Amino acid sequence: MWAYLERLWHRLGSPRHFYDLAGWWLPWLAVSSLLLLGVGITWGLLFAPPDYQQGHSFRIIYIHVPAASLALTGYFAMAVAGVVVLVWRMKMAEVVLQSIAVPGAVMCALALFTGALWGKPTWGTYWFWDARITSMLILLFLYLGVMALGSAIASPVLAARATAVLAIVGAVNIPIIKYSVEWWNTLHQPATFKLTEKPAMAPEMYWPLLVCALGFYLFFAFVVVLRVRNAVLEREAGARWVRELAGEGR
Amino acid sequence: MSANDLLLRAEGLTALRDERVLFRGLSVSVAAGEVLRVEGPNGAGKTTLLRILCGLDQDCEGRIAWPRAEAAGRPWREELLWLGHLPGLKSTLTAEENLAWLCALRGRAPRRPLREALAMVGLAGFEDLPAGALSAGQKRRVALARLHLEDAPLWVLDEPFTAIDRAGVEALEQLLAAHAQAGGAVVFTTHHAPAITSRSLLLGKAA
Amino acid sequence: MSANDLLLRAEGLTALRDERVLFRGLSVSVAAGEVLRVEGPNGAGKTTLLRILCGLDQDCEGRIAWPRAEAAGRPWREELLWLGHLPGLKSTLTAEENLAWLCALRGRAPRRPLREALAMVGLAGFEDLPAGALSAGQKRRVALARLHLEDAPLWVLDEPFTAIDRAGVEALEQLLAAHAQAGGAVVFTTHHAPAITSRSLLLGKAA
Amino acid sequence: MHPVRRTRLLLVLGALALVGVAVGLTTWALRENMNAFYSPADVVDGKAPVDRRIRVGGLVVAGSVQRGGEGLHVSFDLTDGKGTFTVNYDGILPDLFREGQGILATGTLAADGRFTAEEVLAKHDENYMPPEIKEAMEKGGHPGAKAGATP
Amino acid sequence: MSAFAALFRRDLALAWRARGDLVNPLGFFVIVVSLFPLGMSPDPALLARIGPGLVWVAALLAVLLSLENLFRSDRDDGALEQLLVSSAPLPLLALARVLAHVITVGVPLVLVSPLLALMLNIDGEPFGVLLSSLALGVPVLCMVGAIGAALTTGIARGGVLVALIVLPLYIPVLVFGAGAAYAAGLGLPFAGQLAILGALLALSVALAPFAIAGALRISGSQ
Amino acid sequence: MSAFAALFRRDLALAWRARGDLVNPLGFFVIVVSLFPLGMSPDPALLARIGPGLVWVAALLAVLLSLENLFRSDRDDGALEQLLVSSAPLPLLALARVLAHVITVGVPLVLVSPLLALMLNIDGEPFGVLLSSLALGVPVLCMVGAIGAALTTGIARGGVLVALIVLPLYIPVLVFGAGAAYAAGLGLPFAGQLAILGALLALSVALAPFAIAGALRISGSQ
Ligand code: HEM
Ligand SMILES: Nc1ncnc2c1ncn2[C@@H]1O[C@H](COP(=O)(O)OP(=O)(O)OP(=O)(O)O)[C@@H](O)[C@H]1O
Ligand SMILES: Nc1ncnc2c1ncn2[C@@H]1O[C@H](COP(=O)(O)OP(=O)(O)OP(=O)(O)O)[C@@H](O)[C@H]1O
Ligand SMILES: [Mg+2]
Ligand SMILES: [Mg+2]
Repeated sequence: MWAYLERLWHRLGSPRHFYDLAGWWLPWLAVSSLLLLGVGITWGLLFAPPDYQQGHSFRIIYIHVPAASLALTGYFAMAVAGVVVLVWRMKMAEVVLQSIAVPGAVMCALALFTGALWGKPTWGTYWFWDARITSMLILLFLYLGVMALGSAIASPVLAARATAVLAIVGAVNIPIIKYSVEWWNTLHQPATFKLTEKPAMAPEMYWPLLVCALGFYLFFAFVVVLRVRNAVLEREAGARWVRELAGEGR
Repeated sequence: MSANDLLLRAEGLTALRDERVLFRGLSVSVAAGEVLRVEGPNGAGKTTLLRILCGLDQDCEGRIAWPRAEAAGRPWREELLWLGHLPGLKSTLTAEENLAWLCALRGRAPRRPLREALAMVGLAGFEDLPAGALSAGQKRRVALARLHLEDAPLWVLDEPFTAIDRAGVEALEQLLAAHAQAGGAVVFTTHHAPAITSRSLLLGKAA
Repeated sequence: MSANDLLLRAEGLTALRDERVLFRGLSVSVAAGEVLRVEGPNGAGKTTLLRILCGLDQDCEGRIAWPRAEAAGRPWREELLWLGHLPGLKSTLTAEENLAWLCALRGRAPRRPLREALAMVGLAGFEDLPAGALSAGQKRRVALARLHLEDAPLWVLDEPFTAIDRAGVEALEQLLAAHAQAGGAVVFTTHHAPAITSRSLLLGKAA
Repeated sequence: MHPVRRTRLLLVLGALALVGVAVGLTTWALRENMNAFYSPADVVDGKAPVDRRIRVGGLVVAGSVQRGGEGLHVSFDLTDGKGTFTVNYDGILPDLFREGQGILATGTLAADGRFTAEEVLAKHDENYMPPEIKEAMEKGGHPGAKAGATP
Repeated sequence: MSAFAALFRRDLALAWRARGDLVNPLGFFVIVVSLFPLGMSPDPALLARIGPGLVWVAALLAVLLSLENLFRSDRDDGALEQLLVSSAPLPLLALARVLAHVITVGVPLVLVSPLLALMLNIDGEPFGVLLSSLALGVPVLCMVGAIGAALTTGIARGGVLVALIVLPLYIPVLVFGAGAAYAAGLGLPFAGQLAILGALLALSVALAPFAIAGALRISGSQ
Repeated sequence: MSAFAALFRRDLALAWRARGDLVNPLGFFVIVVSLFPLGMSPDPALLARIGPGLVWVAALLAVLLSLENLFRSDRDDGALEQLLVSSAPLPLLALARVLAHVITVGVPLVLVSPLLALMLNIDGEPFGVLLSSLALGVPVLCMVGAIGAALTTGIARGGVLVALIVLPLYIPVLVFGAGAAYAAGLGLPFAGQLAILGALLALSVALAPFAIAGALRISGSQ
């Protein structure tokens, strides 16, 4: 088991093997994510019951929560990849780090947008400077900073290392976003889903949410893997296996 | 050559720039007493190689070891003195002040008074002029004065003769030779043809 | 030598820097067909003199006249091509794009296609690389390609051989000689000892 | 130890000590009131400052909402179980504003104890359920089920 | 330790040699604060209310502008290379560099802010709180900003990129700094905000040197 | 004319080559505007009132930051020397340089400002007036700022000095620009302010190139 994991790790670490492996995953990711998204969203939007307080407007949850969660997870993953880049100098981590930035920023923007949209009917305002919302806006800016820095440096190796530093420094923001609703008296609601307790939500409402969230995660993984594969091809353009691949294509 | 004499050993160095291979799987080692000249036409990768050896360019593959420093439990950077294209002088500080902070980075007292070193490179009388007011050659001479002050065994010099006049070139050649004789080592590049080289490393034919 | 052959005549040039006199009452004239080498040790004032002749340094006394340009009613800057220590290339533009804008400053079409000039200075294949990615010598070569492109009669070159490899130095020497032969003139400095000088101007003994 | 190694060690130890200081200060600060937020009990006990823009939060007391006078004027009582006071507001209330619901109001407390809100936001909680279940819960009073709004 | 002292002394000497430049961030600070009344309505009540926020934003921008040259001049003249090949621990050298910057840029900003506060009619307790929040916060701005400056020194036109990278990290400092003064102005408790600023200061002094050192090694390779 | 076109084309190409950098002043602009609600009280009514002033000050600072590199990079790589020895009239070359800057930095700023105005709840007539005042004023800021940038290129640490030289010249532009939008917000006449901005634009395009050329010759001697 351990030996298998170690072998997998090494194969993932090599661009060429990653390319092949990821090529295998892609169709599975695409099909399963689209399936789950389709089921989850129709279930959530059409069949889940309305909320006793918010009525139908609560259905934004099926986009808002997965997007917000992915924005946080994406940045966290970027910071982890950053540590791997700086400590172990792993090539694949460099590519992964930079491939997450754009989809992560999109998710962050989506969470902000749906949150603002949702805020009007529930709170009575689109925007409010509370700790959760402000720190989420900062997260978007951090994503933009990572993207700008990465594109300003020509050498891919150095670009990855520089963005790794920024991603790690910015990661202090993640626990702040996550726990702001507990530490401060925010307008944003506290967590509905906790690890230790039953969710404060009726099952017929949270099952579609779980399906949606899983669909979002898989779709995100799909996009990231696709971007990683493209970036690998671009970076290894000089390598023999890529040239052979290109020859095959012709 | 005993292992203890090996200052620097680099193996499997590969540098790609813009998809062009400057060198692949290059191995270099420098032992005490050697003067190694890195040769090659413009764009061959001489500067790149020197910067990689000094740990200044991380955009490469390969292993670099400093056997003697490792054996002695010293940080390898203590063994190294690097002079690149840019002399590293702050233009508003005087020549003497510049030498003071540059030498202090090594954390050990300089081998002789700073003014003496300045005089040795022909800058007596220019000690208190801001470095920005010096001519191109004078600036390089200030940087070269560090060779008289610091006690690193390995000197890595990128085109040290640039902008130096004929008398200065001669003096510098003698200095390099003397340093090697005294158990140090020099790695350098130049497009002149000095007589002091003990070994040459020829890089590709780029430009 | 007819008055028409006199490209540049400077009289009574005096430059003081930090209360030191670099030169006082210096007169220089450059006629068509001449290769004038400004000589002197580091810090003698060679760069200063060249910049003064080109109107780049306004901190001096004296008169500078351009007899031929004046006679022809042309702006004197049309007669001049200046290459200083810095090659004047934008690092994000390619070699070819850099030549394009530099040559266009003269307002006349270049003498030959830009790529041809780049090939002549040994940069075939490097036309589309951003200038920032070139080596020190390659950058200078791009700047020197202008000598093949522009048609100014007077070239003023400050240490043009710096960072150029041996083959490059030879080619450049021939180019300067040919330019003088064809009725142009060159004023330059160098610490090498080229065989092409027709006249020397020795500046003081500073450093 | 080689002097450079020693310096490096001291550097890391110093950094760790400072991180400790940071953690201590943060935990202390989190116990402080940092966003000018006061509960109805604070208001009643006179802990909330007068004539300042402050934020108050609590539950709207059932049956206390009075619309009237001219225009959009509305007043209602706000409670947290330990104290109750009246909020006055001119403006459109959010859709989710209901009796028994948690709200967050920004406004000023006058010296006579009258609170005038500039903004009333519905602070809704983390519980989601279909209306039928809510009704059933209220009728049956399930002992295990979580009660409605507790801000 | 002697490399630390040498670099620190060098930077103080550089600042002293160009002491005219020391006035620059200060001048900027003062001018920006006086710009706002011009750009907005010059209504004293309004100004007094937004005063602390104004001073804080202006201080932040002044620090931001001063960052541009923090490592770039060292890179342009080759001094950065010499720092990178030094055997002294690089985080220590980074700390010396930033400490000198705090002393030559940050401290004067804090010292001149009472004047601006008086200009904007801030006095009493809010005055004291504004000053203490700046005293704690401006060094944080310098430390954090130095990370951004170090990351962008290798890039040709880094000027505005620093701002883009550093501003998100500045927002918490601004929120707590200006928040403390604002709360004091309303007679509300402010100790929590100041404590958080103190925590940010400790954290940034502890960790920023390592981040700066890492960033410099990367920028040096470019 | 061909030297003018060549330099203009060169600068557009430079901007395009580093087109990521084009976003920087924009990002700065957007971030600064969103900083203020954080630093001050996030009170919508207050924000709407000071909105036009905010947008104007932020635009001014964005232009200011972008000036740093206007001629400095040309000086650092020797391109400035080549401009100075060119036989084309230097004011013409200066005009080309600044025009390219207006197009690559100024125009995007003006184009993105509607978004910020909406963020700050500015609409109706003040919205239109704010945009026209920016469209007239930002080019003035670029032209005038270029004079300061040219004067300080010869100086090592010019960064904040530019700001110091240029800000006083910016004040009239700011007063009339923000004033127009503010007046429109109060339903007062604003055509006079816009006309003055137009006059400033004409004046700066007419005279700035000569001032810049003179300043560059001086900076080049240093
Ligand atoms: C612009 C405004 C908003 C922003 C930036 C925002 C941001 C976030 C973030 C960052 C999370 C955390 C996701 C995670 O922990 O994985 C979250 C969760 C959530 N948000 Fe929002 N939100 C906004 C508005 C709203 C509104 C108006 C509502 C509805 C009243 C809402 C309801 C929720 C819910 C139900 C969750 C899931 C809580 C849980 O993790 O248990 N949000 N939001
Ligand atoms: N800006 C300045 N301020 C003060 N002194 C200066 C300035 N520029 C040059 N000098 C002084 O003028 C002298 C001549 O400098 P210049 O650069 O002309 O010498 P050079 O002959 O070109 O020397 P090199 O062979 O080293 O290039 C130097 O000694 C220098 O100290
Ligand atoms: N940052 C970079 N990005 C891309 N390519 C680069 C970079 N730096 C150097 N190169 C390329 O690497 C090659 C070698 O450059 P290097 O400076 O090492 O040459 P060199 O041998 O020192 O030449 P010279 O004799 O001209 O100094 C050059 O052809 C250049 O195009
Ligand atoms: Mg080289
Ligand atoms: Mg010279």
